[in-house]
Amino acid sequence: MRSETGFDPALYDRFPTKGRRPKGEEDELRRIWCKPKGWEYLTVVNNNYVGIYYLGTAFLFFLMAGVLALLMRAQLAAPMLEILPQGVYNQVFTMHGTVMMFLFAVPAVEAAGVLLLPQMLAARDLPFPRLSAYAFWAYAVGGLCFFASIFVGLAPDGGWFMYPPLTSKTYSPGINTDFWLLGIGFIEISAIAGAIEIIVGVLRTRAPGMSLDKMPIFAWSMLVFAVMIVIAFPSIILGTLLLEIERAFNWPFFDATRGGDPMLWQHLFWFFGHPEVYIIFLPAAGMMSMIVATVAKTELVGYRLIVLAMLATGFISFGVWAHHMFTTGMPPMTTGFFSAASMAVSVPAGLQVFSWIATIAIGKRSFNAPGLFVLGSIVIFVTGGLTGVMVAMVPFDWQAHDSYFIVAHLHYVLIGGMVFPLFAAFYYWIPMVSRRALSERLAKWVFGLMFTGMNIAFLPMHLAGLQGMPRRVYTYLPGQGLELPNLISTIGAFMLAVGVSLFLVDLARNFRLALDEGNAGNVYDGATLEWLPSALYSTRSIPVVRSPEPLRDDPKLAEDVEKGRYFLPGSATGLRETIVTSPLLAEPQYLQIMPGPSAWPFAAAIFTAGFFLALTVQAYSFAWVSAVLTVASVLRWLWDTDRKVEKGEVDIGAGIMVPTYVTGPSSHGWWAMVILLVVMAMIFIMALFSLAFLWSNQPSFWAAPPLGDAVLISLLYGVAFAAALAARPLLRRGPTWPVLLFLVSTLASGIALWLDWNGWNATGLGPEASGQGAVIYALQALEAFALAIGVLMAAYCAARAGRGLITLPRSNTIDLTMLFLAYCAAQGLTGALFGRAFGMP
Amino acid sequence: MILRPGSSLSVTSAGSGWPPAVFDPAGPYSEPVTTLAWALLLGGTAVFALVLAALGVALFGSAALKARLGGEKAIWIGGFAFPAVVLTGLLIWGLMLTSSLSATRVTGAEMRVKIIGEMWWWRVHYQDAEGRETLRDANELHIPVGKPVLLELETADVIHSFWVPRLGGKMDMIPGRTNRLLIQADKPGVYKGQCAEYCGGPHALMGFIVVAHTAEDFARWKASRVPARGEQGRGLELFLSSGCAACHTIRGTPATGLAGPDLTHVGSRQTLGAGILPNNPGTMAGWIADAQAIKPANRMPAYHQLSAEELLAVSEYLVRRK
Amino acid sequence: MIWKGGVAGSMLMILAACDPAPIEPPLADAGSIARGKAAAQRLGCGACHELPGIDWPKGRIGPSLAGFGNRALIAGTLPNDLPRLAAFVADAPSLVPGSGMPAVPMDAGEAHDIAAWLQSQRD
Amino acid sequence: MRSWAILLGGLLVWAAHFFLLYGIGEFAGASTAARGGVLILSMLALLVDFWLARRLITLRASDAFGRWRADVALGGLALTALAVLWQALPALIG
Repeated sequence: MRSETGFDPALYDRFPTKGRRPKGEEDELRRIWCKPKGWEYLTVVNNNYVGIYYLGTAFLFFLMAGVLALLMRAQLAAPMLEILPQGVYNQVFTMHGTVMMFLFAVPAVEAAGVLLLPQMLAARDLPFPRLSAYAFWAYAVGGLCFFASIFVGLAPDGGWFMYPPLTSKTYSPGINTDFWLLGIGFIEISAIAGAIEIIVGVLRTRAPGMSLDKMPIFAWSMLVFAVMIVIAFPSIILGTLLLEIERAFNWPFFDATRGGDPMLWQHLFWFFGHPEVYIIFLPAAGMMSMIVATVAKTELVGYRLIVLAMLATGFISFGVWAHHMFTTGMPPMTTGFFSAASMAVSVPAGLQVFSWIATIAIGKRSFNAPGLFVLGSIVIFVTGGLTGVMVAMVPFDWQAHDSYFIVAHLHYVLIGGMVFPLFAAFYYWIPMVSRRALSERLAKWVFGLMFTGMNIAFLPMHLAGLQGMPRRVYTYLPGQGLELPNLISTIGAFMLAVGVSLFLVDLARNFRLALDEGNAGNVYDGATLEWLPSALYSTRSIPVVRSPEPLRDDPKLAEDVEKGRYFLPGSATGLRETIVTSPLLAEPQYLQIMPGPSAWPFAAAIFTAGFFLALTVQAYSFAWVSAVLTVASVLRWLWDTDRKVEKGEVDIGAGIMVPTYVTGPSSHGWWAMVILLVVMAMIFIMALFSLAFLWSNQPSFWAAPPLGDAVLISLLYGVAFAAALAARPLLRRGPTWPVLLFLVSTLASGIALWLDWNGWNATGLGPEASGQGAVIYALQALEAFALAIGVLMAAYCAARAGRGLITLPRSNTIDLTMLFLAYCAAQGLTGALFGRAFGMP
Repeated sequence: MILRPGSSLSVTSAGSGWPPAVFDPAGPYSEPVTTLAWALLLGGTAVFALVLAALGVALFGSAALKARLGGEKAIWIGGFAFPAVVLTGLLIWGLMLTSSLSATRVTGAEMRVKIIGEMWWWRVHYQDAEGRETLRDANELHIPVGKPVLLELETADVIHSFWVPRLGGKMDMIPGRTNRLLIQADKPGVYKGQCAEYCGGPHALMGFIVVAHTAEDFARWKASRVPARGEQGRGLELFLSSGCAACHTIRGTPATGLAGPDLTHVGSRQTLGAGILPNNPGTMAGWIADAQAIKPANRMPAYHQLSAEELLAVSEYLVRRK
Repeated sequence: MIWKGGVAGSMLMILAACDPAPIEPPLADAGSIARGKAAAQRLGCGACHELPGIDWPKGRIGPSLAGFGNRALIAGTLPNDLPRLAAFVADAPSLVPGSGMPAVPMDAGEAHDIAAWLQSQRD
Repeated sequence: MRSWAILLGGLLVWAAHFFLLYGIGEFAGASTAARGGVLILSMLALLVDFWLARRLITLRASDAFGRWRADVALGGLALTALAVLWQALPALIG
């Protein structure tokens, strides 16, 4: 048996422990992880609560966007109706797509992760509970404000894909578009916060022994999901940022008459937009894999193939973005690359479908509620997948693109690939959080109506598209044979809606929240850890995992866990805590002390939402006040963290001792910071791509870059980089040293940035002059923003040093600031050199 | 030749939606795609049936069949080997077709037309072999049958997409770019098209027609494209004095506005409002008086200030612009 | 199909002309009414009028024609009978000088069908 | 890191290959030289895939996790070799 960290796996044999546990242990756990009361429901950070809030809010958005869909279907029931006037329809279809994608689909699966992952991994909570709370509140408040724009006629109307120049100031002068750009940009930040949480959670807080090959498939899918968010979302964040800057300050990123290019937006949008589909699909597929095995009362066939499929999807889905652009006049060879990748990405989907079929084949046939939705999902998703292969064929796509054929295709993929699995998941996991399970009898009706309604609604759309009906039309002319397919679609849509309404009735009748104890429990006989008896502190003790389906393989496990015969049967420090394990083999490394409930994440979220909302409605003074309050709230929330506890080493069970404070690359904070830096780097890389893209597509607008200052700028950034890195070892000599070095680093970076700016300024190229100018100054603005945060972090370190709150000889606060400032210097240097490299004589 | 409603080349003959346009190709740039579409549709249905059959076996099959399906070998065959073979073939077919249908291969013998998308109509500039403009029109493209037509697609404002499904695939019109598309009709007839890229407002009502003539008819049509000379009369006077000329051109008259469609031959067009209304004195009057009621948010204002007599005079004048 | 409609309409007119004492039925035959509706749609009468049973266009420049069969007068001046309505539909200015409704090219059969359809519109 | 490199080997090769190809298409066009570049890159990618596969098979891991990792990696290599092959086709046709 190998070891990853030096931990001796033989120590696992000490569990389950013998003998009785001391009496007060369980009561202490219950006291530490107590239930919120009254106002505390707003400040709660426990994943059970945040997960339920999150999922509930996402489902609310599903219902609201569904109502929008019904309005559209009513309008299209017959030609030239006026149920929704043109302007309103354009807002409604934009909101339907936007809300379904950004406010329902991604948050729903992220919410499922927050709710389920700690239970599945037998962690007490996710590693950054306050971050989860922040991400949720920012999303909920921001999302609801965004949605409300439709009630006052200010909703965006440029389509969920927001192509400029239609969305430029010239053609969309109102603030509708700003609602989209700022609202969605903001919600993406929340999604990224959640993704960081999930990556660190899955890789570092698994139960001991749960090596990657024993991890529940859902955790695998959430890992790939979160990594994909980290890679894909920066692209749209940059896109929305650039478009908003173009609208507000007239920097011509996407204006072809001034050396910008509207195609740049399409690349930025779809580099996010297509992986987005898989981002939504993978977690749902993960749920399917879990459910299908339980329902069939067997093990999952092809576990490793499914893991492979998920990893492959995660990669290849980044090579298909331009298949949304086959009709933009790209040369045949380039479309060929994307066509090939689009075919390749269907292979792993096929592997998963056949794994599910194989699992059903070796298992017992069962048509209970989750089982029905699983089967329905397979049928619908396969249909969508096959039409997906059709549109991956470039010549066919020339016909199908932007027609109702695509509307049909994408709804088959998303409803089959995400909505049906989610409903299966509702039926499957609700007993975990509700006193009663949902009704099996009603479920048959819900499923029947949803499945038939879905097919009646979307099957005819294939035909309508092939008849020549384009997408995003508020109406159509009579006499083109479109009346019948559209009428049928409308009838189907309402059937689907009746099915969903019936589900709501079921929820109202049977769903009774029971997060702590007294839930309906393991009604479907699931074999993964979330079905261990649990309370708000998760499981009583944290089991050693010896197989992918521990509950099936060790029938005594539940009892042993409940009796406290495994890791951490009580609280070792009297605080909220969980075991941090190694990423591959999940060997215990240290005990993480977790923060408890706090009002500050909530406050920070409210102020962040206020900031973005105020920017949208152009209430600038209010916006700046909100920004300052946001920063203050975040700093206040951090102030309590990163403290050493009294006991340096504690017994986490059976005499196994681990430290309570760890710094450096194995600490969870370090991991989170590195992921954050990857996000920032991706934003920056997409900006660099923008420059290269404009250089290649708009050469006639190119100006010669300044060159003389490159050496000095490089030198200064080098100094900044080195100074930041030196801070960590020099902390040994006292906290003044790193603070001083941080000052040097920020100063050097600041001067370098100023020189960079000055150099470009001296060439006479302004940000409004051309696409080149706009991107050059945008690169500098990104660097300035990063540096401003760096300065804030350095000041925070100084403040903590002043209060004697820097732990010695190593401190996470210092480590993380070091990483950030070193990154700032590297980013600044890259930007300065890259900008100068294009258009050199 | 005069196109009257009811004649075989009228817009009403442009299809009732059945057979679906994509399955009713009318030229060499759509025909192979239809073949591909049939293959994909039938092949896709067959694969769907196979998967359903596998699912059926998994649920209800005999123990022996189930066992064969329930292992990693079956997953590899169904999920990897089978798609690898089928998709390789498809990919090669698709790539060959892409290359042969793309406007990257141009012989120089094509008829050339520049079409510029506008919110929410189309400029049509006919060109000679050297690319010089020979004639301006709007919302209607006349072509001879049997001859490939090279379209140069541009936009004046936002992104539009040109799509006449029976003649070829679609191609976007993107600011700062000129995209090229080949179409061809092999039978005389009227082929409907529509903007396929969402362009705001009444995107749904941005239609277009292609009229394909026999060679002789096309020559006759071309010869009839002569601007009026020395026109006078109340209709023209009103056209000029009511402000129409600020946006519209009628060649041979002082009306030289550029914002809206060229109206030199508006009377000969089959449709009004970009492919959405039949063209006759009644619809012409209705369009002039209140285009907003017909195509909301389009750029043509309602002319409520015209008296009944004035309205008739202007619309009659325009209807006569054959 | 369009021609057929026209021919059938013309036949009807001829038949009516041959009969010295035509008994005007309260409603024309259903075929004529249906053809009339189709013709009105094809000719785009909706560009100016709201037409019963036709969704689009709904022009506002002319009066709504819903319930036209109940009206006593055409354009407030002529008695609303079938021949006169047919003549008005095809060539309004010659019957009611000063009308803003232009003469619309159509054959006699179409005019008759449209008139028949309009007269069948009763509330 | 080593574990991840093994697990994701084929996929990383695919990613490098794909983005280089896209770069060629976007910035160098479809000239004969560009097509040649695509083919050479594809050969290289396949060679690397092959080399990785051989290493995995010869250095058969001893423990359960190592075997699992090698199995997933081999699957990834098979999948991405196919994808790389497909990716090379547009340089030959089209």
